[in-house]
Formats: sequence, structure tokens, C-alpha cells
Amino acid sequence: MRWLDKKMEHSARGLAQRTSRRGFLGKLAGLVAGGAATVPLLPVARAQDNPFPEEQGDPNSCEYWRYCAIDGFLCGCCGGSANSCPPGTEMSPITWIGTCENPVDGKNYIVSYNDCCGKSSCGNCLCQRNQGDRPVYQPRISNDLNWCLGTSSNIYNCSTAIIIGAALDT
Amino acid sequence: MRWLDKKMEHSARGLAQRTSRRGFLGKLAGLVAGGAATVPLLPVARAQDNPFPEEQGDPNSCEYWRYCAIDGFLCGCCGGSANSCPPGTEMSPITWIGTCENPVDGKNYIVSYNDCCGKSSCGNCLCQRNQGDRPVYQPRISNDLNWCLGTSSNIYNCSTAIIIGAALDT
Amino acid sequence: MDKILATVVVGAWLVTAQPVLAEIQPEPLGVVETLPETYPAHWIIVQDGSFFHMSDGKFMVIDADSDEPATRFKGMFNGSFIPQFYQAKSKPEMYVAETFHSRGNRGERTDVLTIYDKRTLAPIDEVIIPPKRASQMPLLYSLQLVDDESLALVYNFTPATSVSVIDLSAREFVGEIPIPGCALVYPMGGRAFSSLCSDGTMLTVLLDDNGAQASSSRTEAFFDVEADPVMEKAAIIDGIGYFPTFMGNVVPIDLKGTTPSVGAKWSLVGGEAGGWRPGGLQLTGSDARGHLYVLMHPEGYDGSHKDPGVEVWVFDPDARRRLRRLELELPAITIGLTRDDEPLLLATNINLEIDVYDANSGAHLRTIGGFGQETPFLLHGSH
Amino acid sequence: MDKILATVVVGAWLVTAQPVLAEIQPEPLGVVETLPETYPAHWIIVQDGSFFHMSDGKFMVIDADSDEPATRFKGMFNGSFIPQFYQAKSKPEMYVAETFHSRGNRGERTDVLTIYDKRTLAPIDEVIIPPKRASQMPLLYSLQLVDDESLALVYNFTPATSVSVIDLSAREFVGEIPIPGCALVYPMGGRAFSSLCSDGTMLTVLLDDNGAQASSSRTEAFFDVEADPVMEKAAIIDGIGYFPTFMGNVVPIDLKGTTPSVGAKWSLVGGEAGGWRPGGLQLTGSDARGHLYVLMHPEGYDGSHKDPGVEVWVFDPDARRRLRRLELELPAITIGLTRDDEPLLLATNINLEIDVYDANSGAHLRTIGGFGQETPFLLHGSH
Repeated sequence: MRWLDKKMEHSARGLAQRTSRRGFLGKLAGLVAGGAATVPLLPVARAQDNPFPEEQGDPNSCEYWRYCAIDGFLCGCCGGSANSCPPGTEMSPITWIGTCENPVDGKNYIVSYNDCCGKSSCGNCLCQRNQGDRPVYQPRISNDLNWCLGTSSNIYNCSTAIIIGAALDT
Repeated sequence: MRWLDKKMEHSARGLAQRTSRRGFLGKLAGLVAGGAATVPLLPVARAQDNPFPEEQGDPNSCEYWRYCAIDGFLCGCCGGSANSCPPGTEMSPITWIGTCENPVDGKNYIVSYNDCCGKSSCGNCLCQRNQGDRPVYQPRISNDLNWCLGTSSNIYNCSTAIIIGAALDT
Repeated sequence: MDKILATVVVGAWLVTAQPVLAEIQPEPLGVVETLPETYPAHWIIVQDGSFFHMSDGKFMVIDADSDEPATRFKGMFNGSFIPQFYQAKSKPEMYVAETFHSRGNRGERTDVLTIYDKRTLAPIDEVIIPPKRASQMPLLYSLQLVDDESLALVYNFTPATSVSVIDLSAREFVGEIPIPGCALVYPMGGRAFSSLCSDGTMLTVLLDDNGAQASSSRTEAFFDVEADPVMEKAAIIDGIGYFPTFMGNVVPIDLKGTTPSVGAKWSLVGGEAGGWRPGGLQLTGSDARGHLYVLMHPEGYDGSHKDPGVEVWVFDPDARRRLRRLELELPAITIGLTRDDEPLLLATNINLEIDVYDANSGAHLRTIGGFGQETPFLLHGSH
Repeated sequence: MDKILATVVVGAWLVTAQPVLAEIQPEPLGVVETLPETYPAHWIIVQDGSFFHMSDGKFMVIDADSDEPATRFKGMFNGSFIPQFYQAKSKPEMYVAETFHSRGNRGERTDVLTIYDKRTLAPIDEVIIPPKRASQMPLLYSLQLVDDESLALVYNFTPATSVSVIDLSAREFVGEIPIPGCALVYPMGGRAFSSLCSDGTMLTVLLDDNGAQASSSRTEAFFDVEADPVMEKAAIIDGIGYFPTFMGNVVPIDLKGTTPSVGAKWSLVGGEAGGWRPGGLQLTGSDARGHLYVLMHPEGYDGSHKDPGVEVWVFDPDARRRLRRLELELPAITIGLTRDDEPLLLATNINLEIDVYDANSGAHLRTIGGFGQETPFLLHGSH
């Protein structure tokens, strides 16, 4: 609870400046991002023959490019990773989708924010960013919904950010 | 959660001095006691013809004399009082017992710490003091037990401190 | 009963308890407090989503006039897994739509509409509903009552969308109304509700005497879902819903009848410079005078629609005129108002404490924290 | 299965999603991490009672060697309402005795022994047990396994005390053994357990092949419940239980056979001035060398037996000799140790973070916090 409190103080400062580009929960997560930033930013570059895009940055920081429309606990801080679920959870088959720009190649990619389900809130690396987010009447791009649907349990543990395609015409 | 954190900092200071006379949860509650202490200490004196003992102090402070062997959330901070349960809860019929000295008359009284049950942790005025507390093999004087027994729900909300008699030979 | 049992059993314990008792009058056991049927106007109900322990959400009844940390807490009741909440105006009842699993975070799912007595904060009944209740951040229009509060409507998302209809007098689930492509429940006059749709229209469903669908209709598209989508977080004042838009406009929709009538969009911002936009979790409110309150932030951008607000702007919605700007002590994510003529403006600040303001003068009266609140997502004035 | 379904359904969403997709290799969906069957020696299991949300307790698997906040968190599993926990040594299973109500905090109570797979942190089975499980602050000796980990024993308190016996191979509850006037479960050699009694004796029950009581015996009274009661928070080293007393002594009890043999009480404090006493929530531990660790505080008084400790004293219990004093960075309420020869000493400090020390040198290595821990009552080295 101490860490949340720190994040709140952090968020208060951040908000007072009114310059942040992230939502209030994201701001709460700011300090965790800061904490994870004690981890040196590891380039996650991949071989050229690899169809995945090159990336860099800290996948456990709320600032990471894939999280432009996420809302929840980053699975990488919960025993999973940016694209896998923690042990004993179940990945939701359907979810909401964001379109985020990869700073490495300047391209936009479609990111699927599949939730991991069946255990209670991980509690780590809470992150909310709302780029392109829309109200729940547009569910496929709404991060206010719990997407633990079609899973054996409705309970939300954390969120992944899985690249499922590149966006054209952006 | 902020308040808990404050209480923790408070407890850290208190503990560093190693002079406190209360347990760690009690120390956590220190700040709430402090908070409640913004309430002036109201004498709760009663008429002489009244069979109840005279008391003074803040019944919502962990330092209050009745709480010498309590462990839990003070019901007075939860919608109840030192001797009544919050709305919608159910008082446990049996519980653990402490023997506390009333500073007003210097007498010892038997205090029954009946738990209030059926709603989750109240979360306010967490207080632990262990005077005369014994391990669970002596349940009637052990505050480690949840006494929500014989109630329709086992779930613990807060604890009262009810005077059920005066102790002789003390 | 409890009191008798309590006395007896404690007596039994004391037979073996040391030291023995002198003769004084013991205090009564088993006493449980109750609350008035109508809460004082400045009591509020804090809806804590418990985002870090969602299966153990809480609703806390707080006296927002009080500066006494201990005694301003009047009681609480639970709500499981980001519940939806509705407080009846015509009877001392409150409703919680909630979700349980047979093993806490796993096992069989059961959704229920739990009915609470305002005087005891105890559940007096429950209605089991289809396990489809929308699981999402708390929104006022996920659970509503219509037809003089005789029918409860629960929004479902599986991701197919529908509405569960509960007959509150019979205390039974009576049917499910599909609302494909649409979301949420906005109460209409009579036995009808409306929903916002992804094509920019509003769907309206009229219910028959059995709570089944009698007829449905759709408005013309009245907003551009790409350029300036309406927010679902409307304030309904005298039967007119005021829907803010992402870009700082507001669309008034008359919901008094059984078919909505969409009014002309007007701007909340007018000529104001600074890129002001509405934003937050619950960002609108209203008072007894019928004034509209909107949580606003400057330097708006794509994605700022849930950022905390730093001011609350108060409007006369009939005159489409801003009456005042209230600067907040701390940025806030949610606002609420009390029901009286000297209303309090309540704001969940970014430390997740409750700031209390005089809604007329904007004066900051107090900050209420340290009452076990964790993530107080919604603030409800009481009835 | 999930992966296939996932791909299909997400595909369906994308048909209607804007903007359309270019051809790149999508990342796989549905991937779930797993853990090794035997955990690295310095992984620990943090038992968070979630005192403020008891129905949503957590067990968190943490790499205590790591300084990376994100990646040191290996996973979690839940435990409901101050659960009891036991980690098997002979198989990759963990056991959680927990309590559920059909409506979260109300409704019908169900107690279960949930069996977890260490590799998946997923429940692989459950055994429903009588709804009598002791509901109390977490104690190691509320749930134990005996007879080569073939029988699980759950301590019950209603307030009548008994022990539920579960056959782990058959995965079934086989019986309940009353232990009137006694409490908790200390594992003995073979199919037997002992309990501490309020008259200062120890009760021992021998179980037959069906898990029913074959015979029972009682020791002589070996401690004075008034003058110097033993604490229930013993460390068992090579089959000998070391029970600290309130006044700073320790009583060794040989539990290797089917009847306990009580050894001579000796002093932890010796001639040390300052009023040192053992105290805390879980205040004892041991390492692979068979050394005894005790959390100590000075200026002891009536009621200090749960106060945080400021030093950990390490003893050679055979020689009855103190080997070292480890001064803690912050006072601690609970200690634990890892299983290896270069053990870590783990301490839940009064900020409810985990301090990690080199158990041999006493050097403070790191503080682990900010991983969602709320009230980490017990710290378990892993197997």
C-alpha cells in the first residue's frame, strides 16, 4: 500500500503540472514505472529476418510504446510479460485493441490488450493510457471493460499488450 | 490506503524509539488515534446513581483504557461504538476477554471484545494491544482469534469493548 | 435473540474466567446501530471499487459535514467485483448488482441484484440474474430503475449486449432484452429505456406489462463517433440527459417520454482559451436547482478524456450559460453533489480522498480521508 | 485451445476494426508462463493476509535475490479469509485451507483444502472440509501434513477444538478428531500429531489406517500458563520443536516419535541485560544447518510478546548457545529463512516490506516492497 501511496504523491505532482499525457490511474502507476526504470532500458531489438518489429524501452514501464491505450496492471510486473500471462491465469480470448506508434520504426501497430484472468488484481504496475480509447458503446476500443470473458473466471489479474498486426494508412 | 501508510511511518518512528506499549498493528493504528485525537477528549462521566463506572478519554483512540487487550478495528470508527456494532453487522455471542484498569477509579474491569460480523474489514482505527493476551490454546484470553462464531457469517468487520463486570482482587 | 444468547454464552465463559466478577451492571450485549430511513442531506455514499481487491468492494455512508474522523463514518456494505449501484428515491432501498464466484476468484459465477435496507445496511433480499452483468469501471447507467422504480434494469456485456429486467415487487428476473450494437441503460418515462449505440444513434426499448420488449425505435445518428463522440457519463436533470462530448460540447436529450428527443448540441467551452475539455471517471453532476456540473481540464488531447479535472464548471443548462468556475484544491477524477438547496460538491481527488466544497461558493470545506477508502470511484449524494 | 479460439475471435474483431492490417507475423496469443517444479533456493512465498480485504488474501512467489521490481514477481495465487498454508517437500504441491461464503462476505460457508501445482500456480484439486477451520491470525501449525505427507491435518475452532483429517491420495476428508482444551497441530513421526493444551500439557493423537483416532496420550504439565506460558510459534528442527516462552526461555520437545518427549527448558537470554524477550507474529525460524532463529525485542513487558523485534538471535540449539545477534534495519514482525546453505533471512518490517539479509553475516541485502503486498504476515522459504 506504501507504493500506491507513493504513486499518489507522484501523481499529485504530475497533475499539478497538468502536462502529463496519461490518465489518473496511469499517473498512479508513474512511480512504479519509475521503480522499474531502475532497470536499465534494455533494447529488445530483433534480427532483421524476424517478422516482428524492432522495439526498445522498458516493457514494464507504463511509458512503453505498446501501452498507448492500456488500462490495468502490466503482466510483466505480475509474473507474465508484455505478451504472456502469469502462471495459473488464463488469457482472455477477446479484448480491446489499440493503435500505437512504435518509435523505432515510426509505424503504427495494432495492439491487442488481452487480459489475464482467474486470480485477483496483481496490484503491480498499474497503468492507464487512453489514446484512441472510446466509451463502452464502442467496446472493441474501450479500456473501461473487463475483458475476462469467455474465460473460466471473470476475475481480472493483469493486462498484456500483444502485437497482432501493423496498421496501414497512418 | 494513504492513511495506512501514514500510520506505518508513524509506527516506524514509534518503533525506532522502542518505547511504545502497543503491538505493531496497534502502532499502525497510532496515526488514526492521532487523527481521532483532533476530537477533543470528551469526558464520558456518568451520574453516580448509574451502575456503570465513570470513564474519560476518547473511545475512538487506541489508547482508550477499555482496549488493553483488543486486536482489530474499533467499532466506534466503523459506524458503531465502543459497545455496539455498526449497522447491518451481527455481534458475536462469544468472544475473548480482557482485564483492564479504569484510570478514573483505579479499578480493573472485565472487558468482552465482541466482534461485529457479516461485512468485510471496516478498515478504520486498527488497534492492537496485548495486555494479558495469551496464545490460542487459551482462547478466552487470546486476541489472535476471529470471534465471528455462532454468527450467520464468519466475516470480521470490527471489535467492541463491552464492560461485563468488575474484577475482584486486583 | 442474539442478545439473550450472547448473555448466556458469555456467562458460561466467565464461569471459567479469572478473575471472578464483582456485582456491577454489565453493559448490554448484541446492540447493533441503525440509520434513519431518510439520510440527512449531507450524508454521502462513497462507492469504493476496491480496484486492488475487486471482490471486496465497499459502499461507505459518510457524514460529509463532519470533521470527526471516527464518527463521520456511519456504516458500510459490500459489493462484489466492481458492482453497480442504485439508490431508490421512492423507498428506503438501495440496489447492488454484483458478481460472485463459488470459490472467490474462481468457480461457478453467480450474478445477483442485492436489495439493501437503508436503515440497517443489511441485505433484505436478492434476485439472481443471468451471469452476464457488465464487468467494467463503475458507470451510473449500468443499473437503473424505471416505471416509478418498479423495474430494475441491469446492463449486460458478454460481449453481446443486453439488458436484464427485474420486477422489484415480485423480486424476480423477468427477462432479457438484446440491444445489439448499443450499451448502457438510460431511464425513460414509463416502462422504457434507451441505450447509446456505436453508430451514433440512441436505441429505445418500450417494455410491456411482463417486462418483455413491446417495441423499439432508433433516433437518427446525432453524433460523430470519430470526430466528436459523446461521453456515456451523462447527467440527467428533470428528465433531460446532458451528454458531454470529447471535444467539449454537450448534447441534451429529452428522456421524459417513451421516445428520446435529441436537442441541439452546444459548447461547454464557448470562447474560453486553453484547450479546456470535460474529463474524468464520473465527470458530471447536478443540484436541486437543476444546474449542471462538469469536471474540466485544460490542454485537452486525444486520450485526456479520463484525466483528472482541475476545475468544475457550473452551467444553467436551459440558458446554456456558464454560471461559475470552481477551482479545485486538488485535481479530481470524480464528482458528486448532495440533494439539498445548499449542496455540497464532492470530489474524489488524485490522492483518492474526498474533497468537500460548498457547491455555491466553491469554498473548500474539508478533505475526508482515512476512512478505509481505497479507490472511491463514485460519490453519491444520499436520499 | 485458448490460443486457437483467441486467434479466431480476435480475427473476427479485426474484420470490423480500423485501420486495416498489413501483413506481419502476429505474436502468439494465449501464452501462459509456468514455473520450475523445484523453485530456486532464494525464491520465497509471501503470505499476504490482506487484513483489509480478508476474503482476497494472496500468496506471492518472489525472487528474493532480485533487485528488479518487475521481474522478481514470479506469480501469485489467492487464499480466502486468512488462509492456512503448507508447502509439500516430497511433491510439487502446495495446500491452502480457506473459507468461502456463497455471497462473498455473507451466505453459506464452505471450507476447502485447495491443492496447488507449484509449476502452474493453478488449483489442481480441492477437498471440502467441515466449515470449522480455525479463523485466526496465520499460524504455521494450523495446517500440517504427516505420515510422509499423505495426510493433511487442519485445526478447527468453533470454539470447540478439533482436527480435520484429509487423505491426500484419496483427496477426501476422512474424519474429525476432537482435541478438547487443546489447540493447533504439531506433526509427529508417523500418523500422529500433538496439540498444546490450556493446562500446560501436550496432547498427542495417534491415527489408525482410516485416519480415525487409534489412541491418545498426554504429557505431564511442562509449562506454567500464568507465570511463563510457551508460545505456539515454534520452530521444528530435525523433529525437535523449539517452543519459546513469554519470559525468554525455550522448551525443546522431541516430536520424532509418536509420543512427544519434553526436554529441559533453557534460556534464550542468558545473562543478557535489557529485558530482552522473543516477540512478533512468526518469531522463529531455522536454517539447513539446524540453527534456531528468534526475533527479539528489549524492555519486554506484559503484552510485548507480539511487538516487533529489533534483533534476530541465532542459536545452536543442541549446544544451547547463542551464535550471533543480527541487528535489523527496521523492526520486524515476522521472519523466515530460505532452505539452502547460504540462507537468506527474510523479515517483514514495520512498513510491511520484506527486508532481505544474509543469514550468516547479517548483512542487509535489499528491501523488497511495492509488489502489491499489503499485510505480508508470513514468509516462507520455497522448496
